[in-house]
Amino acid sequence: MSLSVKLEMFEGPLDLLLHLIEKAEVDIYDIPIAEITQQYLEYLDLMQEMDLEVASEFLVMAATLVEIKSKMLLPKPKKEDNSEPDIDPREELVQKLIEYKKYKEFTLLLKDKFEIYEKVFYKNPEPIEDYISEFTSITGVTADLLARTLSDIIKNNSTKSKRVYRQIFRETYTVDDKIKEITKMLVSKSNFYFEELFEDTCDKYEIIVTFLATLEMVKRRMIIVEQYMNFDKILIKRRKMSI
Amino acid sequence: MDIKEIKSVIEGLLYVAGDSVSLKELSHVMDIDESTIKKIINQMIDSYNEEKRGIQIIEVNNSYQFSTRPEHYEYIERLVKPQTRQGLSQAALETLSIIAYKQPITKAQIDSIRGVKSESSISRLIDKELVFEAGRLDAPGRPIIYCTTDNFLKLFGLKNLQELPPLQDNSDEVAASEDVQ
Amino acid sequence: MDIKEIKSVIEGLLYVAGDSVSLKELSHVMDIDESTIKKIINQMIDSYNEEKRGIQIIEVNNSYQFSTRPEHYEYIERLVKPQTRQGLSQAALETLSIIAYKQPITKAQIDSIRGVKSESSISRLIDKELVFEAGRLDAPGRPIIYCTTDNFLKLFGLKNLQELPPLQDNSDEVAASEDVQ
Repeated sequence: MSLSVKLEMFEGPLDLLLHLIEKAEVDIYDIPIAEITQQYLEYLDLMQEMDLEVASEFLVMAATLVEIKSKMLLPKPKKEDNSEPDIDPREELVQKLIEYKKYKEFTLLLKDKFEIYEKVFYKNPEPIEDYISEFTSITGVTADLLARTLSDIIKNNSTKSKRVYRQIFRETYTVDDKIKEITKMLVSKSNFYFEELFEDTCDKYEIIVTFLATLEMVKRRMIIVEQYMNFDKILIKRRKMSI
Repeated sequence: MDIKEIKSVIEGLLYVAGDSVSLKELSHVMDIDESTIKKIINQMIDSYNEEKRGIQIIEVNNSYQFSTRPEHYEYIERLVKPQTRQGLSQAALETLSIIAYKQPITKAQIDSIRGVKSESSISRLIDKELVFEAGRLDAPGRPIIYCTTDNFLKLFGLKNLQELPPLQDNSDEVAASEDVQ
Repeated sequence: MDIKEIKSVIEGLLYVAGDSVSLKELSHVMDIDESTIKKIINQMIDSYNEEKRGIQIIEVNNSYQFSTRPEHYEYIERLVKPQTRQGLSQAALETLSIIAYKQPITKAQIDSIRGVKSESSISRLIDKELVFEAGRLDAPGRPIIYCTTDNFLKLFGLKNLQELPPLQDNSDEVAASEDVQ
């Protein structure tokens, strides 16, 4: 039997099978499996003759075809009840072929569209160094946005801490109490860091009251407070000792 | 602003941008609601086409961009350096069409539909910015999933993914069309 | 080509070029003599003006170029300084806003304000030359302190840090202004 297939490259075993089925003009749902398998194997032989590398997928498909062919040769077991229809050994392959065919057809359509739209040109964006420096990646972020972002963060934090306030009796900490506490601490130490006034479990409200107490004591010239830079630790010193 | 003025401003904006400009940006810049702008741009698209203007407006995912007309290709190419447009291989196109319809999709799923390995096709498509890695599937092995880009839509003249022509999913229809052929 | 077609091709050519295109080039690309093209372009210039199109053709030394109209300046400016296209992630934006207002500041302080780790945001900002390591704090652990760069000021159009817009510290006001937007 002469091979009617031209030697051409196929994208894969499904591509080759579809080609053979179309060539043979047979129904995809009723593939003459013996005939198609024969042609498929002949094609693989031809590929090898031409020293083309036969990808493993093609070989796997060959094995599948042979398997289907042998299954179809086996006599079907006669069943008394017709409830379960026989499963066609070709069924799975047919589904795969149909699925693949769908996309293959669409590929042609894509190709047409691509050929049109690759003939379209776009202008480059206007050079706008005057407006934006080379760091275009921050476009859209303005100083106002920065301000809004930080305000939002602060707002979110303050709403969180408001809830905390409600759970605590407001009278728990008073400035006077805290002044007493600081004074007491200064009896044993000549100086200490502001942080040392708190347990790990203290809340913001307590920190604020203590801070107010500290300010009050500075005002009353009871202590000296030192801080080297923003956010640095605050050192509280006994006033007499500072001389 | 009257409609004529709005059209004029949009024309200027699209020209300067070069790139695509989203409906949102246009709306923001001109302080006009998006639906009004969309309506006006659609009018512009029509009139550019009717008047056979040298530029056309293309729409991709609610963004708009000027482009030249494909039929002027030969003149344009003579002016600008011919672009190295090596087309897409059959394998790449097949892979692309599967990703287009099935996205998000993993490499294994693509391989199984095509019946061959698609690895090199996928990386070619990624290089050409037609496809991108959209994350990982929450499944064993956490495979990468692929989706098409806006650039894909642009290059294939599609406004959005909904514009993809319907696939013949019904196998009866396939059978019917088989018979016709 | 009829005159309409020639005009269309010229429009496409000028659009793609962005830059100026000489009469000579146009003549060469379209294979039409210069005087004919000049006549046609002059017609185009007039009709662009009459129709108040968003782009106009300007002539300089026998070269032609598209430009936007001066009266659309404010819209164009708003587009090229877009508000909506945001080049920083939310995390980076938050971190930057904290550093801008609270500098000099340590990582721990930023973390505590944001309530999440800011390490990767900070290094992103350093990469973008928006923020730099300004030294170390004289405190336990000698933590690095961060400040914004001159480039930050330049990019945000600020002369100095005092020009940062005032913070709305009152949370009620913030909430109110949020609602308006």
